[in-house]
Amino acid sequence: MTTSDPQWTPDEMMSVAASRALRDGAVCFVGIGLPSTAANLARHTHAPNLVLIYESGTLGSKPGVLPLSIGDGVLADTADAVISVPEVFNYWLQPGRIDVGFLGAAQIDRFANINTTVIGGDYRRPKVRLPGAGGAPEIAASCREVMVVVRQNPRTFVARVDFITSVGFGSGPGDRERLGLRGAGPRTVITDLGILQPDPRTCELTLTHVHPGIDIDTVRANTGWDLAVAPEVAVTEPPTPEELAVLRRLEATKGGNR
Amino acid sequence: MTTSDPQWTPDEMMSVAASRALRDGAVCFVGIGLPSTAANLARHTHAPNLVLIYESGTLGSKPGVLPLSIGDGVLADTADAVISVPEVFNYWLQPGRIDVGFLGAAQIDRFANINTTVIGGDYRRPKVRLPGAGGAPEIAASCREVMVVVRQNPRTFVARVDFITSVGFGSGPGDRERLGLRGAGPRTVITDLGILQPDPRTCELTLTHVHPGIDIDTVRANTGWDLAVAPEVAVTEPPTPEELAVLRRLEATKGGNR
Amino acid sequence: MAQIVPLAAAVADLIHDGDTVALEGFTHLIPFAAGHEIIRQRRTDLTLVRMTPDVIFDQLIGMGCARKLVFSWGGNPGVGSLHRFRDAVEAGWPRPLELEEHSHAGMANRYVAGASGLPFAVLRGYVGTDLVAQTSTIKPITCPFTGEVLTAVPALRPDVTVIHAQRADRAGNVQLWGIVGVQKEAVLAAQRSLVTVEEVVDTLDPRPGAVVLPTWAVTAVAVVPGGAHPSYAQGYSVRDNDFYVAWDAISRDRETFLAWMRANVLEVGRDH
Amino acid sequence: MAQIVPLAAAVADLIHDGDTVALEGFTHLIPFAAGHEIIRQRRTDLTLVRMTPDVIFDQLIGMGCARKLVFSWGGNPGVGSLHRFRDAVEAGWPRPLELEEHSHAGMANRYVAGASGLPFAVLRGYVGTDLVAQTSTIKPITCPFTGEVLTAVPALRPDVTVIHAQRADRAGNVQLWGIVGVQKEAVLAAQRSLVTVEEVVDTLDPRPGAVVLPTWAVTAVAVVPGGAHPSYAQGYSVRDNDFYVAWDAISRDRETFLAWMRANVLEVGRDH
Repeated sequence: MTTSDPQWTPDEMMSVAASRALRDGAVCFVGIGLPSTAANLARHTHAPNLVLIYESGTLGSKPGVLPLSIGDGVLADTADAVISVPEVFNYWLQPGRIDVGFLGAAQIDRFANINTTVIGGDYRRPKVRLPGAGGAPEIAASCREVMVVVRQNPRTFVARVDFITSVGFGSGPGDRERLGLRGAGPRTVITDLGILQPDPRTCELTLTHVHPGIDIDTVRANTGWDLAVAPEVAVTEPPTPEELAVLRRLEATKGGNR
Repeated sequence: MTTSDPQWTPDEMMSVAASRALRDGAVCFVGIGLPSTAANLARHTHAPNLVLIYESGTLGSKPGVLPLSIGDGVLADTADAVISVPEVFNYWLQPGRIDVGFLGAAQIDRFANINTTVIGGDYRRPKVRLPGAGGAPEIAASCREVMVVVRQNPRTFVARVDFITSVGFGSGPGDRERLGLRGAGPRTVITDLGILQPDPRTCELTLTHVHPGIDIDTVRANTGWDLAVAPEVAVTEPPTPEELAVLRRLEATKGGNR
Repeated sequence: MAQIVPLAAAVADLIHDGDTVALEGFTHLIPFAAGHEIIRQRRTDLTLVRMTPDVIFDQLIGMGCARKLVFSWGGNPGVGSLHRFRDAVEAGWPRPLELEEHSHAGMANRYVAGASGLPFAVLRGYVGTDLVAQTSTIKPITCPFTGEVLTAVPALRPDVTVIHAQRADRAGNVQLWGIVGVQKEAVLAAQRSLVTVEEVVDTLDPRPGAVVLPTWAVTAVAVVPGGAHPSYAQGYSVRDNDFYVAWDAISRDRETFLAWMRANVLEVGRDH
Repeated sequence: MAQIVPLAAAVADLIHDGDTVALEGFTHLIPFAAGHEIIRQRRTDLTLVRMTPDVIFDQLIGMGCARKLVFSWGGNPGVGSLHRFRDAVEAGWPRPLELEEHSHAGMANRYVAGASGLPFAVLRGYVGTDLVAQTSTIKPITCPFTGEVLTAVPALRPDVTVIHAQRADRAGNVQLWGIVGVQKEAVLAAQRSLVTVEEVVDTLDPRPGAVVLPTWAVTAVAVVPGGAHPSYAQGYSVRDNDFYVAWDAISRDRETFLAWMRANVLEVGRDH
């Protein structure tokens, strides 16, 4: 769906861009899949002190390989502490101790609300039944900020999600405060085409960066609403050879046991 | 205050009687002091499978010596599991998993209510400030049954406690149910003079046993209310030589480290 | 005191048609063998409970054991969809599946409330999501001190909880370590419990991070080496990630699924 | 990230007059040295918080550091009364002591609520006791699902929590084991935290039953070997039960107490 420099794939650009958004030393609640890839890439490049928390109860995991699941043994083996699942949600996530919550999405809308529950039809008899909420609603509510990593296309980027599994900015400004959500919400949405950030005034996702080789119209065409675009859209720095090398080494280990 | 057979002290008779009241295999929440002595005596005599739980978070402690405090290292070293203090109260005591709660008392009244808070004066400026509740209120509420071990005299056995720290039978029949307390409450009060049990109809503590050498009038004289006496008052079996030997060996270790 | 019994006997004894049954395990220590035995014994009308229903729940649902699912995330971890779960929800095959859907935080707290003998738990959760309208077991509650409105969820109280653990001693004390998930809470919340273990040992020497469930808090222990496969038991096996990937193809088609279940579950005496 | 700093500097920096200060430790790992430093720095008007105020609280109260005590059991464990605590309550010496009195179950749950970022906790407790009339932080709460009435207590949110632990690594990660009490919850409930440790090591190798507090959840670590004496640090020291017995005589008389504090706390540079 997009042109891509022969030197890297759009997914690689997305993972690299997401990893760069994580500052060293941040405490990061990591979902499996794209978020886990990006967080581990960051830890192996510019952010060696990034603290990874997985909802299976591993605090400070330092996997040398990419886990396939959120509960692979390597996450426990390399953790500073393994705690119970109730504890990870109650003592660590809920009080707002986590800097960055890192989520994926099946659908995301104009106000960065996320759907991972059902698509189409009725909730009781949907067209597509997705896995559901998992930890996401409370990650979206309680982390100091949320980053979303998701491939961009019109089926995923919809004007209004079919089901709000995790609240972004609800229906606009003031909604998070009204709902009592204490984190700042999704500050950054990183896709295979570019980077979107909420407009500080309208809370609407706004294109701020395109990845190299992607033009704004391509992003627009892959967004299911009339996409707001920042006055100046930057071009993401391409992946460095080191970033690509580390990412490919990590991807090659994915799901390998230990 | 009482005659005693030269072969044992009243305190020894009390500890032996209390230990006998614990059936093998029971799960027992143990307070420090007299209850701990009796429970460990039971474990070293007829009840080797008695499960001791201390509120410091040790499940299944098997101390070879008597601990001085509720948190001596020997309790953790010999436990099946050491858990947090919130867990011991929330997961183990509160749901009613404990067969026997074993309490002491500074004052106990006709309806087996217990005071360990203040004596005399006002709560804010009492004559005697006692340590307070500790785990006792919820032990008294939630254990399947409660045993109390306490030396008997008119200052301790009072018609009405100055402060209800832990509820026995409140002001009489039906009170526990009314208050929503789920355990059966104090079934046995063991003193240095005899054994008292609540009358099934009136809930009033009633003398059912006297220890060898103690007469009923002596117990009456050491009770601060008009003591009910069972139609037939049994005489406790005297301590066996083995019970005394084990008890004295344990007492000699008290507070010894490991 | 937990009895050490054969798996088939334990399932026959403890799990009945119509029961509410939690099988817990967070990627690690998932009680697959016990789930297979439930399928072999043709239990039906179960209300199945689990935070992360994965392949074993896909199998139970696809074989028609479940009337209802109480859950917070139903997927094939790291792979994608659970096709049998989807087929039940989207097409009612082999029978309609009622859902009671929560978030992880809510489910974890529901088990905590169950383990704690409380009727409900309080959390910051669900506010603003569409789950609130679909799930009757999510309600607001007001702090009596601050007036703040939070969320209440009712305790989970399964008839039976089934888990897999590394080992037990001869008295039936159970020990598990690694990612311990919500298993302690799930066992303590239940009326009855069944723990399959890799082995029975003389002494449970202490392990870092280990959870111990005393024998008097467990109903039955069954020795089933490899009983978590394709999940794993830290210190005994590694996760069979290839199986999880392969399940995607096996489970997409009803007939392929049924054939696999016949060959690999129904027609084997017991697992492994 | 926790800073590793000298004890005196940490107390000067983190604990201010009028603060609410929890010093936790359940018989094991009681932060005596930190308490002595608070006394030496003449902190005053503190609201002291602890489930089991024992000898170190007797000393803090007797030296006039405390305006208020939030607690559930104030005694000399295994010995008897705390005479300075009694003198403050019964006679207002050296100053009146306001009490906020709970049970252990209530205090433990108040810390849990604080650690969990909730304004209150729910438990089965206090019902029928005279504590309810004396303590305004005990209120009824109704289950929104069953209508059952339970008890609510508000979260504890100390300005500072002080604990003692066996060790930290150079990054400031803290590890404690043995009887771990309510220390994790007390640290996580507080705005700031100070952990004294027996030693700093290169690597926190895993220990059975150990609790790890990551450096990013702790404010300051101070190396104070023996800093729990006369309490103990499992693996490093044993409880000095003789001292607890001796304290009874030292603390009965105001002048004897003051002389002891002068000689053993005020006039020594720092503990041990």
